Amino acid sequence: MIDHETIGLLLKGVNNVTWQSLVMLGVSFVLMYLAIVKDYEPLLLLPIAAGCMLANLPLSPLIADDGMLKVLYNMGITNEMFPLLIFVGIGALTDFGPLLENPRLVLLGAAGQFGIFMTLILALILGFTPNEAASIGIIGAIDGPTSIYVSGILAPHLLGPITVAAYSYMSLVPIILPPVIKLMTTKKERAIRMPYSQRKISRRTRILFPIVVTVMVGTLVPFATPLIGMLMLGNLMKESGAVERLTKASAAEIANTVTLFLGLAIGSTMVGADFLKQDTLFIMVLGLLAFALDGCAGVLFAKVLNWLSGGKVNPMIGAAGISAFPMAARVVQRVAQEEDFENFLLMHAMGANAAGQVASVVAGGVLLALMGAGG
Amino acid sequence: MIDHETIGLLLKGVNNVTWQSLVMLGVSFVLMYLAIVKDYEPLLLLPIAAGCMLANLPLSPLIADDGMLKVLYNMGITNEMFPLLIFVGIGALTDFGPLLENPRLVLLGAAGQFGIFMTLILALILGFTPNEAASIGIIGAIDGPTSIYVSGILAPHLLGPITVAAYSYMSLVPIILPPVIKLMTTKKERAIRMPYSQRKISRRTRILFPIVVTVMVGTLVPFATPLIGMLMLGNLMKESGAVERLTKASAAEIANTVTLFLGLAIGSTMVGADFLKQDTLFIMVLGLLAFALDGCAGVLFAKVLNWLSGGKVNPMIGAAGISAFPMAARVVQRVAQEEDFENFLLMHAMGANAAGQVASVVAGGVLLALMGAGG
Amino acid sequence: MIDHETIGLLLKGVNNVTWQSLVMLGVSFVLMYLAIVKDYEPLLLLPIAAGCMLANLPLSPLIADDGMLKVLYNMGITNEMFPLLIFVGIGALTDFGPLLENPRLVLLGAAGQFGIFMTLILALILGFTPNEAASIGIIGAIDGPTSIYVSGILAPHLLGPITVAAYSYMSLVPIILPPVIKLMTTKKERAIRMPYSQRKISRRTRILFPIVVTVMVGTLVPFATPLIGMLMLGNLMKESGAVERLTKASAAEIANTVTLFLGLAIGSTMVGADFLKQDTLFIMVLGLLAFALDGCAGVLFAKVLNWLSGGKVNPMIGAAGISAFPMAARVVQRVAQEEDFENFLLMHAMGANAAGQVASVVAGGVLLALMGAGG
Amino acid sequence: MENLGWGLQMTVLGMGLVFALLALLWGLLTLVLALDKEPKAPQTAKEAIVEAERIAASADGAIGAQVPERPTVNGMPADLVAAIMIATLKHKTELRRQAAPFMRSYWPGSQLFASRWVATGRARQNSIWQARGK
Amino acid sequence: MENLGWGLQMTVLGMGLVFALLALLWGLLTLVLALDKEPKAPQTAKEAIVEAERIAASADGAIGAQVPERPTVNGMPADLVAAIMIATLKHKTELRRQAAPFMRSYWPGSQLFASRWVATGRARQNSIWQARGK
Amino acid sequence: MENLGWGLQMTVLGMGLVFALLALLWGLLTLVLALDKEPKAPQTAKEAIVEAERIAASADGAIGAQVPERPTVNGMPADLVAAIMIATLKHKTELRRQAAPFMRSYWPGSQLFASRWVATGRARQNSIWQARGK
Ligand code: NA
Ligand code: NA
Ligand code: NA
Repeated sequence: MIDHETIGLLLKGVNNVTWQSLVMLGVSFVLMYLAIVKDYEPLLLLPIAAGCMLANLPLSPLIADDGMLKVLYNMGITNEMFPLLIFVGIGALTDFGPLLENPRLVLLGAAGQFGIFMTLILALILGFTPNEAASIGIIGAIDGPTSIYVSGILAPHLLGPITVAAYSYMSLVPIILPPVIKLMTTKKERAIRMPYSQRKISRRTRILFPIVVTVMVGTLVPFATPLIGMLMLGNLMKESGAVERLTKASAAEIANTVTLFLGLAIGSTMVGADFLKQDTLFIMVLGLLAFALDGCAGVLFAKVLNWLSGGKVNPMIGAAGISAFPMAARVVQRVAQEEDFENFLLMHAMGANAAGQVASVVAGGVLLALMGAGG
Repeated sequence: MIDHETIGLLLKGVNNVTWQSLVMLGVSFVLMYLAIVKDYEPLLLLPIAAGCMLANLPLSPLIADDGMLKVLYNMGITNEMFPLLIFVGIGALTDFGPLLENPRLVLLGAAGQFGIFMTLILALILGFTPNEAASIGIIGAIDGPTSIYVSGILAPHLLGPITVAAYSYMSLVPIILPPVIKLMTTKKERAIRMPYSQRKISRRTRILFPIVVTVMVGTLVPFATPLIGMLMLGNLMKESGAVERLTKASAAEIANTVTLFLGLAIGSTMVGADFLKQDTLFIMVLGLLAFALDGCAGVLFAKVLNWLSGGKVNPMIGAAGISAFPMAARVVQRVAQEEDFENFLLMHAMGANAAGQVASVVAGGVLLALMGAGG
Repeated sequence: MIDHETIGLLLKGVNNVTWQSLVMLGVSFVLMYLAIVKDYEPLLLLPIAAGCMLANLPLSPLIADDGMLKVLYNMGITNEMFPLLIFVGIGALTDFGPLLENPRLVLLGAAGQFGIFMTLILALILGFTPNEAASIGIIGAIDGPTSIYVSGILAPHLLGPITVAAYSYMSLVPIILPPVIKLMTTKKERAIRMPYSQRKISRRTRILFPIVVTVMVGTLVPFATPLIGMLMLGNLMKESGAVERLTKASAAEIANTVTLFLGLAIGSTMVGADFLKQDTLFIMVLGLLAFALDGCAGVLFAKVLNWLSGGKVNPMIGAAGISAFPMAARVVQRVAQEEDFENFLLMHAMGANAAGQVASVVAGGVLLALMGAGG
Repeated sequence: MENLGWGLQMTVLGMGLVFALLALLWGLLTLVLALDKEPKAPQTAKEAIVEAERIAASADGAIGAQVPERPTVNGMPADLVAAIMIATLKHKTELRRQAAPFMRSYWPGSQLFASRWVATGRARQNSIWQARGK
Repeated sequence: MENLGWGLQMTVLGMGLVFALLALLWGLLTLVLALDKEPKAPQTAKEAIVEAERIAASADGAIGAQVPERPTVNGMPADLVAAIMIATLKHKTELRRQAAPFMRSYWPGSQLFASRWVATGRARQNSIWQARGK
Repeated sequence: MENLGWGLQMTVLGMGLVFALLALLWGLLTLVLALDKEPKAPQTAKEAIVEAERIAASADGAIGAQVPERPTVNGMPADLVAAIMIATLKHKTELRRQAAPFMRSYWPGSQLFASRWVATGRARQNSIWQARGK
């Protein structure tokens, strides 16, 4: 017989609506708005928003054990497989030629990671634990998979806000970077033109590059092996030209499937109580700061190079060292042209940008090493 | 040394052939015939048939623990991930415009679920347990993923026959529905023409629809959250137009892969002893009945609407409320035109049909709630 | 505070470099060279090489528990799912028409498996355990998935070298086979022309073929069920023409993804200590031998058929019985044409070749049965 | 037979809930649509059917959307079929022209977009075995 | 060396079984084929080789089907290659024309259908690095 | 506030390591490049920007590579945009011509190759809802 208890079950859903869950639904709507209307990396933010919405519906079976979102989380977040697979696809579409044509630009990538550590300190001051502080700092890598990978190891409970911050700010590059650049450079500096010297990069070099980078970084910073290894695996497949089918699969089918699953899984971690803390706000603010600091440091270091090279380096390309490939480089090019239509820095900026990509991963590994994660 | 025992091993296969396994092989051949020659949803029935064949070969290692078919079963059936992923793909290809142009049609979808409960009662009378009865009734949702999801929770041991019934009958829509329609309607009613009024549906509305449905249904019937959530996730991705890559992936790569795995896994549950019961026959018969009852209820309810609207609603479109989108709508259109070439009901039928799609999911959730599944 | 210990952590990587790991890195580079420059089945060897490199970097987190490569290994190697999925894709692209046009060629496939057992004996003499010997012998199946499947069950610790051997030698068919053929045949024999009689194979027959083969082999050699079942599943989907989407998915998306994962996972098993043994060398040599012996046995048996048929069979097509479809057949055709431009054996060779494909699987199952694996 | 009683309760309660929920949905949709205040433009039969066919055709690509068995085509007056076909095709090429990126995103000739009527026919006359089968 | 004896038994038993099984398969196939009672139509060399090449070419798309190393092409009398190529291509375009949906289902230019000889060549002359490599 | 001290150490040590590692990488790359001894050919502005745009465009296909918001296009002098576009397109069709197999391997019109500027625009004007949306 259907008793009152059963009837009770029917209202269970409504009875379990909490103000937190309502707020979180609101958050998910905001994310959807940013993704769909504002075009903030919809590929990531829309699945994250959906996952957040579905996880915050009352008694959502999707986050119960064996619930689909939980399953996805265990499939690829716990073991970090999803961000790594996405990295394979990124490597398969990244051409490191501009960096190889001008290897000294590598150092600009290093400078572009400064924000990571500044932010870490600020986070400590705000009272975050060292592990949390490091995870927040990694937003300064301005690189999605690296942020997910590192915070997934050091502070999984912050995975949601950190991923959201990382990808939102990446999509804000065109808005955040120009003012930073202008603040840090004089009109005269921005007008500096750089010579274009194309050097043919042999196929051998292009194939050796991912191998050399993997072995060197992997040996010196074992914690960076998964990140650098997968990024370079994709690049090796691409440059080898011998496994077109796999290269395509990693950049298309695999990347798309994993992105959808990754987004849903991360969104499902953003559940009321945990998420609605002052901390989340701090993370957002600190992330933004990390970003700006990256840019400043990059530009400043480029100024040093410019001084050393006797005025041959346009300091703006330093701002491309923050990674966010190839957006950052494009933005630098645009700023340059706003003042001098005939100033073409794109190729140089791309070099610094590719360096930033590598440097971000290295920085991630160094951070993990210093935290003695799993050490 | 190779002893008699080893020799014995060689005959082990033949020795383990049972009459049940032979009958089941026969069953798998019938399913292959239906899939390949009769074209009964081959995408599902062919993999199911193959899984059934492979599982019923003597000592099949494929269904031993760690056997591939077992692995697939645990990968996506136990946790219900496969049917849910298929739903994402369906949502990504379903245009709810016809329903939005004419929202009152929503009620026709409700009527189309009547068969679920009638069948449940009949199953009880035939001596099935409440859980089994509910699982059999859900065939009346005439919606594959919903049937798999619900019976997978309430009566996994009936998954095989129920899935087969659900998909076979879906492919019989063009054969079963017309007589039902004609039985329930007068020539005069079938001749009723409905006005075409197209109203532009704004993008905003199209994007709000999946969100509103998810939140409302998910809050009131938490058990329906996974089904409605995934169906609407696909639709949200489609209508947002912001994540074309993911929309395509869900409708193509992911859907294809999952369908193959799902079919094989479900087929592998159809093993001799369990399957060869009178119950299986009952299930087939009851499923067919559920189907017919859905149609009748839909038409009857449409008659009510017609009466209320003063003869402006053609009762036939009620038959499209059973879901099986967009087949049912097409069939209604055809029946209409057999009597009046110039009677175009397709758009209205599609509206009722889309409503049926949503209603089926809601009904599934309500059923789970009433059964207090996991409650 | 950062203490000396932390500093120590930073050097941990370098300190853990061993001569074995260095040698293994060398091995991975050699494999990359073979894959990229020499074009030895890059689809498999490149991922294997990458997996090997990444697994042998000091303290590689990728092979720690929950490390990505470990995860991939458990996802599809432990349970043998990956090789089986690849087989579905192979079946989906294999046209058994040439065999059906000339069914007696089936026996040539049997002869082509002789090397498996000869090698097994040699391996025993060299002191390998029966299980290892059988796994080494299976290289003689000259069929990747079969080798992976069988050795994965009998001697997982040899998976790396055996897979590498299997695929490398498959890519050496055009180099190894011609001399073998010439050694075993007289100019006169090689000049034998065979009549072309095309017989239309009805769709029914094409669809019955995979079913008949699966049921027969599966019943008599249960251990072969997974291999033959998946190969024939792919072929059934192809010939049915009813599930184009799934056929394509198995041959493209699924095959590509699985190949990448499979290669990485297998490569990750090639870790220093285990791999650097005399045994590995033996395996390479024995594999090559198995290959040659297959060819010889095939040709010899074809001579018998030729004698029985009164000179109507060109002994060379026997060499195509080793499987490695369709390469072996192409090579036979080339050898034939080097001596007589107008001698077209390709169709016949393809028949023998397809037979070899089936025979390899059967032999694999027989081997497992005789080893009483899981029996 | 207390099970039966339970079953009846299920039916009443279940159908009641389903209707209630969908009625509520109806209300919400009306609300959402109110925001649009789009005028209801009248539409010709052809327009409506072509539009509807386009929607149905794309839904045919979903897993489990069934192929209408052949008779359906002949079951309909040829001239009408023709009429619709032409309209549909005109409409499609139109779409295809401006919407290349989207259209091509499926296997060309796949049934993910093309009307099942067209596509099924094509599939039949093209599948390999046909070319050589009996 | 009792292992050796065991090995010999394995060989005898193993090869025996393999032959027995395939002989049985031969029988079954003959049976199945008997149902067809298709006439054996004679066929010209060109037809046979083109048909065979078509089958081989599509199988080249399988994982593990190896690329014939370049020499093979030159290793063969050019005129013959040419002859076959032309025939093959004629045959292919023919197929392609009527079978668009199927053919295009692979990456255009992919080696899933095109003969490896053609495709490998193409791949080489097109791969990006070539365009800029040394 | 001993955490702070730790943080400072982290910064010094961390940035130090990052710089050290990348400096080392710089050295290694210079070594590898030495093997090439390719001459540094001078290049015109247009060549450089077109080449760079090609690289950037293909990287746009990566997950997480962001769409530059519309203004950027207008933010740049139209004539320059035009100039670059033309050059880029010329360059692309050129590539596309010889490199069909590779290029087509993405959804035609997908943003995996086409410049985001082009593609985004296209996407907007083509997406279905646009055709009927308000
Ligand atoms: Na960075
Ligand atoms: Na329904
Ligand atoms: Na073989």
